[in-house]
Amino acid sequence: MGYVSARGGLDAIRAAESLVRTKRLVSESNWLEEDQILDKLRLLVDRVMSEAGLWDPRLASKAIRQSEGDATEAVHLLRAYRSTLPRFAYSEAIDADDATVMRRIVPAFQRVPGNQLLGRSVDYTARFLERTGDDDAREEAEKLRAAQTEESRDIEPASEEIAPRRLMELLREMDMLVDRRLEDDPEPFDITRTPARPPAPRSALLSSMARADTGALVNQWYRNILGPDGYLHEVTLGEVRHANMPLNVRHPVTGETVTIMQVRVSEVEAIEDLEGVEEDRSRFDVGYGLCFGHNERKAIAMANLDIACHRDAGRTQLEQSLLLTTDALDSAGFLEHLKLPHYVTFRSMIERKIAVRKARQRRDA
Amino acid sequence: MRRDPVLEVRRLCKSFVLHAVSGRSVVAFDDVSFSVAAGEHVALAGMSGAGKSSLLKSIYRTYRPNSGEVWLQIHAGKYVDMCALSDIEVATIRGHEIGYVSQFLRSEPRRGALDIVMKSARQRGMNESDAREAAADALQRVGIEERLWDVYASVLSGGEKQRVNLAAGTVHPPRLLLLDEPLSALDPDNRERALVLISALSHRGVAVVSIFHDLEAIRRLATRVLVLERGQLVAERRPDELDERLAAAAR
Amino acid sequence: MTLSDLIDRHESGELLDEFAKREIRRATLAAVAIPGYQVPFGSREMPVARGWGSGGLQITLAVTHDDDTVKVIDQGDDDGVNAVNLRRLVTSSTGADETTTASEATVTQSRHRIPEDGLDESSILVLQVPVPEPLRGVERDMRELARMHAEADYSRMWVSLYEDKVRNGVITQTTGYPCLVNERYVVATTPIPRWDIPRLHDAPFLTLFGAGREKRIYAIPPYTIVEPLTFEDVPFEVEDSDGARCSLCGKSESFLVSLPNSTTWLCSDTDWCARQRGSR
Amino acid sequence: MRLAPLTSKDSTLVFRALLQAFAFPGRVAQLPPHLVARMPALSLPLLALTDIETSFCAPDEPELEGEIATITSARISNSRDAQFVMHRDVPSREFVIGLGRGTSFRPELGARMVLAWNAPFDANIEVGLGGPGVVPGSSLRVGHDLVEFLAVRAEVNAQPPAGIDCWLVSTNGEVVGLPRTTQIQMQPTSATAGRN
Amino acid sequence: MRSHSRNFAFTASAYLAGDMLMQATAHRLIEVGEQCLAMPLLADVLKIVHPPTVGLVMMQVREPVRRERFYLGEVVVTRCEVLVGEIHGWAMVSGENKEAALAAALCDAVTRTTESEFAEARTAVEELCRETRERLEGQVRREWTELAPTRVDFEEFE
Amino acid sequence: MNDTFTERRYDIARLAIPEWLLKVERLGKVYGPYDDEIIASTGSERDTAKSSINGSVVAAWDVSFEVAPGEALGIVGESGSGKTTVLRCLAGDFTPSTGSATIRLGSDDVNIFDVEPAQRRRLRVDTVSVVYQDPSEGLKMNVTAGGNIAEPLTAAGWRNFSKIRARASDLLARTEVPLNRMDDLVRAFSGGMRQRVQIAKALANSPSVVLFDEPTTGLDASVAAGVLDLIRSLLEEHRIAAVVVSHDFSVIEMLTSRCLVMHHGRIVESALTDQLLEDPHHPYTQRLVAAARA
Repeated sequence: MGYVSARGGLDAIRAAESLVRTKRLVSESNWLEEDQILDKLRLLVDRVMSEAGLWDPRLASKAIRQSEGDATEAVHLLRAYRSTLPRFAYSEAIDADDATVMRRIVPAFQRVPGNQLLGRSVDYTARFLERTGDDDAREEAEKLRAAQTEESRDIEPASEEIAPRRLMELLREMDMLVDRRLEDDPEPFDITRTPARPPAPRSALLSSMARADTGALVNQWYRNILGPDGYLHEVTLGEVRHANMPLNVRHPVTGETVTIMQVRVSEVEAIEDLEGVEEDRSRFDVGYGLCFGHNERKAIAMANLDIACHRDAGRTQLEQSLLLTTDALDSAGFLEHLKLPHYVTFRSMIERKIAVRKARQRRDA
Repeated sequence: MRRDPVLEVRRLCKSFVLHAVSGRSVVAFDDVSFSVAAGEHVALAGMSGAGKSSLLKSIYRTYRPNSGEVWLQIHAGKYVDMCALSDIEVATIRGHEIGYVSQFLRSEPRRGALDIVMKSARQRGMNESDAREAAADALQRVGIEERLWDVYASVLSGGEKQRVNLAAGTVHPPRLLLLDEPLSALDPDNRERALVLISALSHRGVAVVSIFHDLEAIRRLATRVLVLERGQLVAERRPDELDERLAAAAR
Repeated sequence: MTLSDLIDRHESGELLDEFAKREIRRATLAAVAIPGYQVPFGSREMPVARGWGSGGLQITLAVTHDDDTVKVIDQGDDDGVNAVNLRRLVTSSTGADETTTASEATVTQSRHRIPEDGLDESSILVLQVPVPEPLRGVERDMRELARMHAEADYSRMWVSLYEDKVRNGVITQTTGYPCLVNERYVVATTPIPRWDIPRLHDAPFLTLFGAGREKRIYAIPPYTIVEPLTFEDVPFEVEDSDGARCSLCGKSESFLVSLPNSTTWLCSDTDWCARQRGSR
Repeated sequence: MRLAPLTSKDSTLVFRALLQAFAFPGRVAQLPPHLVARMPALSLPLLALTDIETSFCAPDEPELEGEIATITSARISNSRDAQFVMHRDVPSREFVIGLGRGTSFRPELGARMVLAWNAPFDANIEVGLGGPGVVPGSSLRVGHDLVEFLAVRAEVNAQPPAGIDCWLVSTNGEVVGLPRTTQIQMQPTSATAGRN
Repeated sequence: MRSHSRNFAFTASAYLAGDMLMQATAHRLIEVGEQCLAMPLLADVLKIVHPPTVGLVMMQVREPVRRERFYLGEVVVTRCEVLVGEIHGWAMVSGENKEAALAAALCDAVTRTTESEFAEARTAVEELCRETRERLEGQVRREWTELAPTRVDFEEFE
Repeated sequence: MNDTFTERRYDIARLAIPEWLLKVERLGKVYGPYDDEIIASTGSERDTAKSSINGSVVAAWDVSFEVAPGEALGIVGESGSGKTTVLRCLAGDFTPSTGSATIRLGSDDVNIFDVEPAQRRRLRVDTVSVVYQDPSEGLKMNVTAGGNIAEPLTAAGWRNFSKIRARASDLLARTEVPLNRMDDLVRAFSGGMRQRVQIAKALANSPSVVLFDEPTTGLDASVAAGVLDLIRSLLEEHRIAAVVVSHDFSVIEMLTSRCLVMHHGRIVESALTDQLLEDPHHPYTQRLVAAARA
């Protein structure tokens, strides 16, 4: 009999686990320090935090190390950990204007109040692969460090430079904007407590996109430009920012607002040239993107999709796509579950195929 | 002693406002009154354009008269004024009480002769099987062969169509029959059959108002002749009093 | 005394915080009160991937305590790799005992099967659900799907069954056969074979369905009418094994799976099979 | 304080009793005796199920209401918006009519009600039960005080799937579930018993 | 020349709310916390109400287009609540750090004590806050020193 | 002659007029804000449906009529006259701004504008059917002809496969769709055949009201004639109260006995169909008829 019992499942699982762990911990290279990941893989850490919807750079670094650099796996580790934690509070409603910029680009105008601030960016650098050897790199690093310490005194920033007025406000003053400011102040939708399904409020959409998979969001944007269901067109960016945003909570004893920490965010305003039949052709509208960490790609896609979804107004299923198909873990997990045993279902499928054949024979007879 | 009329037309007027021609008003007929009793056959005579057809259409209410009344007996001693009825009431009365046979059969495509005649009989209150029998009988009377009964009326000849039309107008005879040149396309044999049929209806008490273009039909069928001239009712004649001039003009 | 002395470093080992459990419990109670209705809940991420039983696991963790005895199976097999993994998670975080015998279990979590026997009024069956929406095949727009459930408007589902029967001569739905629960809601029975469907009708046990990825919980209470959607004159058919027998226990009255390109058949419920062999 | 926070295990045990009660409507389930000995049984369901994300009210037990809010952080709300409603005395018709029932799109938003049950003292009326979870022929004995409530319950549950779900909780911790799908047949009274 | 009309202290206050205690570095918090704990009396009247616990704060943001609030995501924090005599102390610090949270809660309570016995502790905590503010301001300045050259400079025009 | 008549009074007969089954009262549909003044700034006399005051479009206003069982009422007008708006409101596809539409169901009167969306959809299953100009609006193209008919049947509770098939084949036979096409996808059908399937589907649950929206527009003339003939005979057979919307007088003439003429959202004339054709009163109607006769 050809059948070999698949017993000992537990042993096999343990052996596989141990293999992964050993290979990760025991190898020729040095132990990878958390600080190194935080420092040298800063953008990966940021991306993992934003897709996990969880800010904690140290935990994210641990997750990246444990996942051996698999960003989606790292997101999974963070999210599963998050499930074990209680939620203490909601922060104060933090005004996006309270952030201080580290980078700020305004493509819509040549010069703007507060200036264009390139910051830490490779956008304007030729993408040459540096093939420097480890020793040379270390040497260069030492030189740079020495040069840094020679710097004399620090410069004080002006407030309009680290907290510049946003272009949106300037357009508003020019009466160039459709005014969509709310009169009431609805409670935000909490996608971690109630699954968001269409029709959902905009706050649900913004939250979903803020923690969406970067690739999924970029793809969603691009497929709407070039794909079969083009809902949107290119926008002009009003603001692209990388900034520090305070996390403020209310002190339960004193009732005062207390800053706990600064969270880095990417923020984008997408200016839409309205041209729909029922839209105000004489004005612009704006889409908004904001996510944890430095991830301009994601914030730009988010801002563009925010205004696209507003303009779509439920005509297509864009909202459903954004709410339900952009989460890194939903899609990846479901895809990976195909690896699980499916022999019961497969057996049932084979049985129906035979039944269809029999039915055909009966009919043809 | 006068019998109660089946139809009494009182002071009926009809003119058309032509909006396309700067609202010009054209009078069809004016202040026409007459009555028709059961079994009476009133023929309208007059030159072309005198208003004969307009009068007939106004009685049937295909035209909407400007003023006047058209009283029609519905049950013994009970009447309605066709001019005062709503559209839906007119539609109901037409189906039940009035047969209208025009020169042309406006046939619906893909509808058999028997079906057309049956529909009239059904509208006049017959049940399905009686209507079928009555329709067959009516078609036989106007000389439509059985093989043509299921043929779509639209493909019949002009004469055949006219006979189907006549059968539909006379089946399960209505109280009032309006005839507008119903014999114009008939060959002599069929014409004779039709004349016999119409005459028989009068004998059965149907009130008839007709327009014929030939004197012979009028003489054979009519009990009275009303003469119209430029929309006015100018004279009433016995059929044998009709002069050739009038008859010729009508032709 | 230092700060360190004042700090409790004990880690609970819980996979879900207490608030998450409460939320899952509230959704579960609503699901039992409205049989077949898919109750939305704020599904948390688990240490297993979406699609690997994260929904079933959340329910199991929310209902189980250390006096319980749990059984976990995948494809009917207590030793399937996924079953083993989930069982360790459940027992280590809840302190519950484990068993492979359905009649001993107070909570049974399963993927793709209902145990052949042993479930009774004291059992809770938790089924892992990959796709909870039974109407997904006939409608893609979720707004419309919500409306169809709200109005019990299932005519398009019936049309698809009609079309299936017309085109193929039989209804070709394989597993997860759609059922009408309590004469009100059509549910996806998760990919259990049709073989298991009759056991949901008027069952003595409570069945809870957890869809983690789609964030839905639904339930079939005990003693509830569960009708597989089929026409009055088209009998519902379970999988036909054409008289095949299990190569291990020799029985033909359980759900059998075969090896590829072979006439060898085996019980999918391994524990049932073992008991048959034991009693022989 | 008469109430205290439930441990993780105790919350689970209370929940299991409530789940059992909903799964088998009309059948008596038992709340954990060690908890019933320490605090009012009526308050256990709320202590076990509510938290910062839920709203509740207990209008005729203001003291317990306050304690529950403090312990679980649940919001005290008006009865229309309350997800959980605790009531010691049989509530008035107006009160029950005014509870949230959810909608056909969101039936789960209907209120869950915890009502004191005086079964042991005045339970001489037998009502027949039907619906999911009920073995055919099952019945429940209730007191006169509940008869009118059951009629109002039928009224607010007349447009399924919207409706309200109840637990009847006795002082010694017995709990009977009456989810909205449970049909209650008033047994013929003696005056009409002779017919048919 | 660019005019620096507003000084940094003003701008810093716009986004640094509260007394800086929660933003002190973990090791300094612990240092000061231990210092306080070592003081006579304080350890005796310290009572832990809620032991330091790791949990989440949902970050709520008001976006500028519609002035609408939404949830950006959660932040890992450690929270603690203590009593120093009758004085409540509360803390929430970033990340997982139970000692720092406990120390911060202790320091928080200390700032509201009035007893002369705790004067020394109060001074230590106030010093910690001052130092933290300086550190944060210095950090912004240092960052800006690096960033300022990346401004795109245009020719001035009047 | 005239004076020979004695003026006499007749006893007025009471007519057995069929009672209405569908009654529409003061139906209005306005896109944009409106008040009396804005409404008054539109209509046939103003020669526009769009208000010069605020740009609101008064697609239909003050539309009232009744239809009896077995009766077909026509609504004729050019495109943009509001006739389709009226029909879509009755079908539940559009929400009217004002007015009522009452259907007599047994002894109950139901205002279809007033009922819950769920009940309105249920009415669409077995009481009010619609035949759209474009069959793809009323049919599922990737479903067989039989399956399309099975949809309203199963919605009405039919659960017997053979009976559903039998009913579907009856209806298809009645609408002259060859039975050997019953199990073909509607997508594979010609326009005329699709329209026949749509009609068969509309009749599946023997509705008391059927709304036809340009049922033959877009079909070849010969195909259109066949479809018209089919509709006519079905209307006669089933005692349906029908509303037929068309810009085509030949359709209206063939199917209806009474007719409304709409222009810029208003009813400008209502009459028996033969009256409208032979003796139109309103300038707009005269123009329409003249154009149709040309």
